[in-house]
Amino acid sequence: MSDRLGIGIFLTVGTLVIMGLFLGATIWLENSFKKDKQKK
Amino acid sequence: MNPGGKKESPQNPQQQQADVSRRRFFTLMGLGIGWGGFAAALGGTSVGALRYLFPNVVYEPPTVFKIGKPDDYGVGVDNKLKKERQIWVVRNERGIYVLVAICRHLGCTPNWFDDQKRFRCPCHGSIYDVTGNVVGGPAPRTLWRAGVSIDPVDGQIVVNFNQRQDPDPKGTDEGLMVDEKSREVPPFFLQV
Amino acid sequence: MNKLLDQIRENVTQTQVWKSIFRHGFPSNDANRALVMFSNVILHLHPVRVRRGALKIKFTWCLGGLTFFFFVMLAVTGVFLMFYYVPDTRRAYNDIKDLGTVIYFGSLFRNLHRWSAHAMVFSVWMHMTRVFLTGSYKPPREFNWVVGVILLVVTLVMSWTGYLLPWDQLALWAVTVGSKMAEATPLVGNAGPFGPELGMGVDNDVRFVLLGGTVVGQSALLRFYVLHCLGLPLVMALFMAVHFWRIRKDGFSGPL
Amino acid sequence: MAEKETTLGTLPKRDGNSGGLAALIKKSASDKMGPEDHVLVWPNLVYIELISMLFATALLLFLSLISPAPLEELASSDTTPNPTKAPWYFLGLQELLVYFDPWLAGVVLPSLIIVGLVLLPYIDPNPKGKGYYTFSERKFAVLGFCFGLALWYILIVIGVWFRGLDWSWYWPWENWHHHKPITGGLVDLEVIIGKTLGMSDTPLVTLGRYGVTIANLITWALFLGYYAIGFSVPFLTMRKFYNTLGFVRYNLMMFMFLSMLGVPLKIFLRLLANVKYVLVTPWFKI
Repeated sequence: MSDRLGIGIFLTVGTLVIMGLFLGATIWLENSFKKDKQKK
Repeated sequence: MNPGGKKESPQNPQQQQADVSRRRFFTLMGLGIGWGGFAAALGGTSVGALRYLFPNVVYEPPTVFKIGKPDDYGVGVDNKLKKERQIWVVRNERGIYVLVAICRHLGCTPNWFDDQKRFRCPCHGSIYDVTGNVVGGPAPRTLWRAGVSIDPVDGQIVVNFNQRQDPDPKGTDEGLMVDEKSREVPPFFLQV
Repeated sequence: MNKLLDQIRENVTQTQVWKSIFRHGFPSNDANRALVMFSNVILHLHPVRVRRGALKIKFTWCLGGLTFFFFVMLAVTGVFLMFYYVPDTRRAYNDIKDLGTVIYFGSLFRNLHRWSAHAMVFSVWMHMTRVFLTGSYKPPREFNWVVGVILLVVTLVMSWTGYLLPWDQLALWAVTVGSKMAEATPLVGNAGPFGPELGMGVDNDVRFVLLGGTVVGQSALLRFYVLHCLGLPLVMALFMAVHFWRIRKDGFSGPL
Repeated sequence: MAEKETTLGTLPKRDGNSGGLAALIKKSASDKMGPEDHVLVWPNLVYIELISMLFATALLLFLSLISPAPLEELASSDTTPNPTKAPWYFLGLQELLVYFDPWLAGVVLPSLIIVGLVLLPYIDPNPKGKGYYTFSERKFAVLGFCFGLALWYILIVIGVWFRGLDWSWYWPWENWHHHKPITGGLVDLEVIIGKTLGMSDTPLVTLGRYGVTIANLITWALFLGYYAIGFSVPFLTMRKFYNTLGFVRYNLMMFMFLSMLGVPLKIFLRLLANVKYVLVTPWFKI
């Protein structure tokens, strides 16, 4: 049973981490372009 | 606009309506024939091309072969022919049957683990027992049994690799099971 | 010394031959810089001018361009490999082994080919992700996104067919598993739902035409070789042309 | 357009009419923009591309040096290497094969992904967010896409680094050379339901090979119920969301979205409840 649980946890955490990476990049880029617009 | 140079006679609306619909009809007919012909030609050639890709003659190893005499095989699973013929020859108390060494999940070649009395597939972990029933992993059906018969002339076992027994398994707690009695019928079983 | 160099440059660039090739002077002024683009078939893939905002690396990360660069790298190294590789099950493996050992720069070309293949697949995904995140697929550019998806699929099939060619254990079994998936296609696959009901057997279903037989053998290797070296690259080139043309016509969706 | 005329004017007079063509054709996109915030592609964009190409070549050479292309032993059709792994970009699919039948994991799900991607621009009505990075204005779209992408990448990560002999799960610190013990057999959902509710498994009606039992009907209800609820809940509660999409777009999008969520749902059903098939018919199993 331990393997099954381990896979479940790994899957959930892994998906959230990768989603976080992509969302973080998008938000960071969104703000950095907003800053560029204000600066110009 | 009027190629004949003839002055356009003032026609009543119905007449004009008829002209327009007649012209429209012929245009559609023309388009239909034109594009219909093109589609037929295109369709014909692509069907031909597809048929071209189906070879009529295939140079592959023979599917009907002899594997020696019944008494060459002792009780249990014989791995001898797995490398050359991709089959296992299994003898139990009642006789001999031949399992095809192709996993029903995705076609890898499983391995026999004598200590665990199980066939285990290296591709996705499907597990079969000695009769071919699925006791673990994603395999959707039980192992195939190849057609077997005795050659009356020299008494050898003749295996027909492409003649396969594939009963509908029942989902149970232990896995996908087929009762052994229903499987041990000729031409897939030899009472020897 | 300076006069001498000018003299040489004069003698070279004013000749009829030079002028017939290069329709522009040295791109030191804007007119010539525009002309360089106008008069070059490859460079004119780009417009002559582009918005300053479009140049920001952190917008496109150059991913589309990189994907195309990997494709060109693959095409070049692929041709080099074709000089030594013969798609025959009896010698394919040795040809690859030769490439890796006895042929000068052979392993370089094979490695470059393999790594640019992996890089191309990865950069195609990243490019798709970037295009999605910047919403660059929104009207009027939907069709270009669809062409992009087709290119993604063809890239994956290209990589998959190329994977079989070395004919080692990894290749054979990866393709066996893959072709078994083809056999499991609904309706037209022998093992797929409603396949047998439609008369799909081992010798007339979609796997049979994919492999040219019931087993992954010589005909499968040849079919994959033809698809990998000729069929699919042509399809890709065609769709890339459409893709680049649409970008050229719809303009850059970059930050305004 | 006048400004463009002058630069064209300075070109050496060419006899071919291609020079004039640019003036005649409808303004192509790049001409529409005002001249002021423009830069010439040569040298600016072209230099950037050159540098990125050089960098990419360097990267490829570096990768080739540190890990040259492997060449295993000659292919032999009777011994299957253990484990057999597809190239890394297909390992997401191969990992799915553990949980789904080949027709689903190998054909239907990839086709749904491709069709979903193709439909994306046509089912995304949101005009905002065109041409710039934004999350705030496109929350649902970005979240949905990133979830699908994360699912794809995590399955690849598992397939590459966590799957060992017999495709069983191996933590990195475990001994990868010893076969894992046989885990318990998987059980179909209808068998679980049948056992827990103590129903007889004599089929109510048999259509050819298909003996329909009560438990089987319950699994059908659950499966179709999942989609029914998925379609109706957002329709009833978020009517504005539905109205912006319209009937066709809404249903297409919801079907894709629910199927995408169905994948992890079945995976967790398998991991936590040992379910082999959610729905069983003699022709196909999900």
